[in-house]
Amino acid sequence: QVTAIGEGEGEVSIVAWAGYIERGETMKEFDWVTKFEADTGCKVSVKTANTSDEMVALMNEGGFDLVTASGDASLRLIAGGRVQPVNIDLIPSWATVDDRLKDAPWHTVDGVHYGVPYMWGPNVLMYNTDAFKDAPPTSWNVVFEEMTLPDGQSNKGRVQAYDGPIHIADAAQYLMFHKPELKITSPYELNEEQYKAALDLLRVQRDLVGRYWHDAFIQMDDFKNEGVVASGSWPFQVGLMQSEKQPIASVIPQEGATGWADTTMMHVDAAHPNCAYKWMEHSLASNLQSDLSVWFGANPAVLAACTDGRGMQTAEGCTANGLDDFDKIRFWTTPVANCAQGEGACVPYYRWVSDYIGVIGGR
Amino acid sequence: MRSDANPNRASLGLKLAAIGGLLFLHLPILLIFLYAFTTEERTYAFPPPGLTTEWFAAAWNRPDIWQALWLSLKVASVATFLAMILGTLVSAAMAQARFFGREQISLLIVLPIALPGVITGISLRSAFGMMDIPFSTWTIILGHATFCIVIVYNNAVARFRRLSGGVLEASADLGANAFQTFWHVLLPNLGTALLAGGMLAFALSFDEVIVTTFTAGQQATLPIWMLEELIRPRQRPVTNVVAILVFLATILPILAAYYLTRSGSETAGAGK
Amino acid sequence: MTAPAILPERGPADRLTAFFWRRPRVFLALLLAPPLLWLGVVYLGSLATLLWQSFYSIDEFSGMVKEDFTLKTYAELLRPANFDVILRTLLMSAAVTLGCALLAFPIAYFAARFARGRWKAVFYLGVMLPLWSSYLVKVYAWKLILAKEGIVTWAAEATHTSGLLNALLALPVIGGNSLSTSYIGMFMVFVYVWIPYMILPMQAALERVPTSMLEASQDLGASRAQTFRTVILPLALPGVIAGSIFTFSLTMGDYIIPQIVGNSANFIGMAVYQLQGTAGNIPLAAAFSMVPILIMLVYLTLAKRAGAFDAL
Amino acid sequence: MTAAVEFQSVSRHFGSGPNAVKAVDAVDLTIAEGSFFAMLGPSGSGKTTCLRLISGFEQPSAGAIRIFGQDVSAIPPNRRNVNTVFQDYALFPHMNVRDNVAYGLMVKGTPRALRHAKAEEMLHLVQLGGYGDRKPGQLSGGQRQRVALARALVNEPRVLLLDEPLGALDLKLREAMQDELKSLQQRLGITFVFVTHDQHEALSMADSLAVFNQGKIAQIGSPEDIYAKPRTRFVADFVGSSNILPPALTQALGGPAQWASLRPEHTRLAATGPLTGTVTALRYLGAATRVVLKSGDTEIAALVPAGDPLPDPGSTAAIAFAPQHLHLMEDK
Amino acid sequence: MTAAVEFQSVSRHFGSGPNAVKAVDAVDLTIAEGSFFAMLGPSGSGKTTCLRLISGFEQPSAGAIRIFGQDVSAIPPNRRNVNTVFQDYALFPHMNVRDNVAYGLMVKGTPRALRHAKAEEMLHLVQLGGYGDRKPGQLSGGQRQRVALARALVNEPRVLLLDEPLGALDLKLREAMQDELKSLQQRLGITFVFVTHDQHEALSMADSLAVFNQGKIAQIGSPEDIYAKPRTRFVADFVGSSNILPPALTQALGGPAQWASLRPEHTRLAATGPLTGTVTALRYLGAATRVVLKSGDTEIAALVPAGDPLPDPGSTAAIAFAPQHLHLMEDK
Ligand SMILES: Nc1ncnc2c1ncn2[C@@H]1O[C@H](COP(=O)(O)OP(=O)(O)OP(=O)(O)O)[C@@H](O)[C@H]1O
Ligand SMILES: Nc1ncnc2c1ncn2[C@@H]1O[C@H](COP(=O)(O)OP(=O)(O)OP(=O)(O)O)[C@@H](O)[C@H]1O
Ligand SMILES: [Mg+2]
Ligand SMILES: [Mg+2]
Repeated sequence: QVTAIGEGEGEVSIVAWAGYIERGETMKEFDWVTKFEADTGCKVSVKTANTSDEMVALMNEGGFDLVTASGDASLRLIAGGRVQPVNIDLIPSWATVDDRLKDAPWHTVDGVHYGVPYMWGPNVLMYNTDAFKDAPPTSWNVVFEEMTLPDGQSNKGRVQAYDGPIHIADAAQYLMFHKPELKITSPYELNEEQYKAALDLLRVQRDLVGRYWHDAFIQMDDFKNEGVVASGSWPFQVGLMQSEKQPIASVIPQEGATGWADTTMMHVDAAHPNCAYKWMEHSLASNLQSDLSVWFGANPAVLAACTDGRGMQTAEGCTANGLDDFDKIRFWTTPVANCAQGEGACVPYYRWVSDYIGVIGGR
Repeated sequence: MRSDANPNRASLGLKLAAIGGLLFLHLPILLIFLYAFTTEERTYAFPPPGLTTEWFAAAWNRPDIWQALWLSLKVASVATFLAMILGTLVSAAMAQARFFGREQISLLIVLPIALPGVITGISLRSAFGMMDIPFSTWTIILGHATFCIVIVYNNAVARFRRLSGGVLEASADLGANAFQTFWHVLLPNLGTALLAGGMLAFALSFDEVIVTTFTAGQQATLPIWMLEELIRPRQRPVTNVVAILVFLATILPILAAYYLTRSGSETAGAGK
Repeated sequence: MTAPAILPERGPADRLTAFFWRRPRVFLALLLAPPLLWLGVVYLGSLATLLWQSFYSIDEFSGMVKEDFTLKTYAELLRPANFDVILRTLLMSAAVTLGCALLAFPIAYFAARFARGRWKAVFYLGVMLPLWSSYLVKVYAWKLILAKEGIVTWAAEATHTSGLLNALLALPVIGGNSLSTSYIGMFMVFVYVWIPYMILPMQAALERVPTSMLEASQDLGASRAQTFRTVILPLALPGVIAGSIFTFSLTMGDYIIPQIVGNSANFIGMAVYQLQGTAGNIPLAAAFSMVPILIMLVYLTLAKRAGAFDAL
Repeated sequence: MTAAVEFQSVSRHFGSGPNAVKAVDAVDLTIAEGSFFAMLGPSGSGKTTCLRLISGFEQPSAGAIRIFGQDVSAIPPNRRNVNTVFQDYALFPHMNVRDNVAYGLMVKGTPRALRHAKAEEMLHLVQLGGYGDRKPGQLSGGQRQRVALARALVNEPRVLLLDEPLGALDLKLREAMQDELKSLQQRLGITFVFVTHDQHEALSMADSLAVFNQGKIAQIGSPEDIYAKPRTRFVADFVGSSNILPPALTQALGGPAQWASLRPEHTRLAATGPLTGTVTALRYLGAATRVVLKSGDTEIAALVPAGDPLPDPGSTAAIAFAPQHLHLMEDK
Repeated sequence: MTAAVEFQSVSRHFGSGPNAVKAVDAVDLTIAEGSFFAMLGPSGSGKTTCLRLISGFEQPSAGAIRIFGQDVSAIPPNRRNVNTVFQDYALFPHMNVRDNVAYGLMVKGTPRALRHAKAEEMLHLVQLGGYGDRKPGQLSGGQRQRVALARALVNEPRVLLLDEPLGALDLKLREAMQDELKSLQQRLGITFVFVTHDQHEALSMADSLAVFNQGKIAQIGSPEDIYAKPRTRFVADFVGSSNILPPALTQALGGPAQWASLRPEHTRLAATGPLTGTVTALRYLGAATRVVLKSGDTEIAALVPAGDPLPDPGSTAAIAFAPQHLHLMEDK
């Protein structure tokens, strides 16, 4: 654990989700890198990852300083010893972090912090307003069950699903609402029976899905060119498509939503620890947090960002992004065998991985 | 005349199939050209809403393109150079004599192109990993040179075969030592085949993406840049502009390779 | 004055020449050493490390590689989902190879037998240019062509053949929502990008069939079709096999096309790429890699026996 | 009796305009049924083109070709009952010898057992019984040549075309095959049309012989006629090695002022005679020695049979000959 | 006078064990300086291998080779002052004719002007003055052959090796080149070692001749010797076309019970004689007609000079000859 921050090493490399670290290249207004580089002399290089698994793989491989890990990756990183404890005393802005996040279990193990929160948000249901006309969807059933959409055509071939095993949790959450007899308590803690039901649901979904999405930009292409009209998605795509004047909107349906809460974590062998600490501090600046939450359509880790007017975000914007729905969102966590249902009662993540590949392969 | 009567005339069906096949090969390329001029920057709507040449200027002003281009040029040049040396040596040996293990060696040479690129890539990467070799320009070159050897080899060995031991023996017979024979007879005769092989190897390395993704680490060669760019577009038509420029730049070497090997039996460019 | 019967030795170059003349094997060894070191050490060495890694396994929770020898990873390879991947890839590779062969034959045949002078150059360039123009950009161009709102749909509407297209897409298994999300579309893109690799060796093999052989066949009473079947085809076979090495292997290992076109079902190349990159499961990736290696080794041995190497 | 092959002022020109090659130029030709017909001529004189016109691989630019009286302008090669033994044999490398020979029967739909039986029979005829299972690559040149022959003959063609079939064989083998071909032709009674540029071959094998020069027939007739009575300087020079005498010399030797030919074997060496010269070269030919005399600009060769005394190089000798051997020719 | 080339029981075996090919098998050979030495033999008899042993491209498996008295086992080809005219000429395709010819001088470091002058001189010698700027591809076969000759001769070699240099030429050109080569050799006085499988060529050109068979020398001597007095059946059969008489027949004809040869040109046709048979074949050869008589299992050929009366096929005739022409041989 670092005890003091020294001179910057001149660079810092970060593994991040698409759209997380912007330097004005996609849109000029959204730039929270250039000034940091000028101020600290730390040149930022970003490696975009598309799934949590990829993030873990990249961190296992090494060569990076920081990662914006979601809850389903962070504990794996900690367990694997890929990330190091963060000395929050060296991060003055820690105090401004949303209290709901400060000790969140996905980055705090035995009271030790393994990172600073970055952003959180729901996995929304994105849909095409032309296809749904006056009847916006209210349930995830549009992506799970075959039906005729308001434009008179079937949803078959016109919906997408996330190309990551964590999508099983979305199915579980859907079942939690529609099949209470399964007694699912958490979509990340499924016993064999519950797990099987979720997979069955996903097999039904397989017939509806033309292609799964794992890249935000390819998903946007598919909405534009492939006639896709509904899919689980991130606020990021919704915002970007709307800014392009596409007929796109999103909702959090009645079943609720899974979501992600991301943490900036530091590699155990980070080559540029000083710059990394400088970035972690910078990442909590309220103007960055504010712009980021506008840009990505999610919620800042620093509450002041919604209100202090230093960035683009407003209190209404935060509310619209679901700032108050924190408790309703079931954040991505890594499924483990030892769960609330008992030792070894739940299906662990590695089975999620192979079974989901099977489902996509039509098995 | 009955169609059977003249065996030197192609039947209409064959002609149509051949020309149709060629068109099939070129349709997507026309599309690439078209979309270099579209005014729509984020999607490829068809037909394009309007045409513009602004993307050429935009491409010119993108430093990341220049970096990627420079890296690609560097990698392709060095890999081609290495492959030419190694390929020539092995073709000289293979043309010269029958020896024990000759068959195995010929198998070994084609292996890098006969095995899928993903295999070459992942095995190189795991070897780098095991030996703690950090990614660098050299790791990319290492991969590229490996599969370029066979391209040079294919060209050179065909020429060696055509060169029949004859002229080399004639040179020695007339009093030349091995070095004089190499310089005055072998090199001039092998030259065009090597050049052709080299150019094809260069073009191959320049467009390689499968192996490169495994051996490049965080470096971006031009194809890797394109991959990033195609998936996460900022200015999509710029990618097409780059593709066109590369395309135009490769026509010349390909034409040259064609004319250099025309008289020979080399299948210029077979093998990737 | 007559010249001496034996000329004097002039300097080290002559001495070295004499040395190698007396020991041709040493010279051969010198020629072979650098390329063999390269291919043998760098390439085979890497393949060996890969093989080695396939006997490791991965810790399911942390994703860290456990460096203990085990056959667990191979057992995993044979799980139904993974087995599907292998089977799917092989079927696709075989289909693509067949498609390439069928489509390439008229082109290669015409170029080899009938194209002369300018047309010969046109055909050569016509095959080479697509081959050397950026693979990625071509694939993306195809995505546009095949997309639901892409050119094929547009053209089908313009020519009132949408019904045909929909019928095609309605086919079970290989059909789909649009060409770009179906096996048919993926097949088309694969055929497109690899077909030059089939045309070139095929054309070379066809060019080597002497005209007199065809005339002999006709002279003996064979019709065009009979000549084609009994003479041209068997003689061009090594070229077809050589080409099929490429199309089969390239399809088997590609991971970019199945990612961009098709219905997200996994292929070997994609699985290797994702296992290695996304999932960090190098042992399984290595085990997966052994499948194409084994298949290609068998394929190459058979091809060599059929004389296809001379046609490469 | 109809002619086996008949050319009526047949031409075959390649290209057009001033660069056109007149490969075959207004040729009239009649090949009698059952004869062994040879075409002799230097390289590029149109022999192969003539054969290809008969087999149908070339179409005449002008004129008509009849095979057994029938005009064949609309008949493709595969429907002419004419078979060819190609110069490079053109055996199918992927088939064994038996299948090669049976090929013509196979494409006609003859059942396997029957065609194999016939092929074996043919192979016996060309003394290759038992070689049926070999691939052509495993045969020597002469054996391949015989397979090509068997392959053509199995179809029972009315006319067999042979394009320099012995060109690639070495001398001994060549002589053996000449005998074999000749006797085969006599036995089968098929019309053979044989192309060669070797005059010995043409003379010794043919019943009838056409000498080609630049797309035209320079002379046509029996070998004896052509050898003994060449009509033109070209024929005299090309067929056998003749002394060609310019008009002045002919006159000096007692003939009219016309070109004439005098065969070396018709001359004797004598102490004196109408033509005296210096001995410049002696060449031993085994059965005889060729002696060259030089007198002014003229060189004259005489043949001295083995055993007769030879003059010394540099000495002076004269040539004598019987007047009937001085053969007068057209100035061409 | 030392011999130009001397082989002392030289062998060259390829491969080893039972499959070894004895390309050259314990050959003893002496080639006199300044002579025109020919090697004659069927394909695969080891002629080329012998030449390559002299030029240094092969090394003997056993035995010693001396060139002008000096053992050359340690001398690589480039230091042997021996030049070769290759069968396929092996001209350098990328150099023009002049540079081809000047190559040997260039690698010796002769200045450009001098070597070009010498090359031009050599080109004149072979009657190719003015062709210096052409590329080999622009020459005809005979011209290439002469360039190859000039290229070898410009180095003033002590021995010139020629491996079937005329094999690829057609008959007329071949005869012309034979004359040219022979006179060139006489003019320059260089030792020529000439490989051929054409007995006419060997007989007419050589001063001395070795007949090869299966890696061994079957006979060595002057052409006259070899033609008139073949030592073995193989030589009699290979050189010229002789009648080979089995011991019984020789005895019947008045000789001892030994194999014998009888040249067709030494026989006459007669009404009666020691050997009578049926005329089975007549072959017109121009200068003479070859008549084959069959008597029991034996076939005997006789040569009837042009002009003499010919028997009818099927009729009976006898052969007469002078007893001294019945040449006895070893049983090989
Ligand atoms: N397809 C063709 N196109 C153009 N010219 C041709 C063609 N075929 C033959 N010729 C020309 O026609 C002439 C006669 O050729 P042909 O092959 O009949 O000669 P040939 O007598 O068979 O000679 P050779 O003894 O060399 O085989 C030559 O000048 C040749 O170049
Ligand atoms: N490098 C070699 N390896 C193995 N065998 C060889 C080699 N060179 C020659 N031979 C064999 O040695 C024998 C003699 O060959 P050589 O070339 O000397 O014959 P040749 O008399 O020149 O015949 P030709 O008239 O056909 O040229 C042949 O059986 C040949 O196959
Ligand atoms: Mg011809
Ligand atoms: Mg030889």
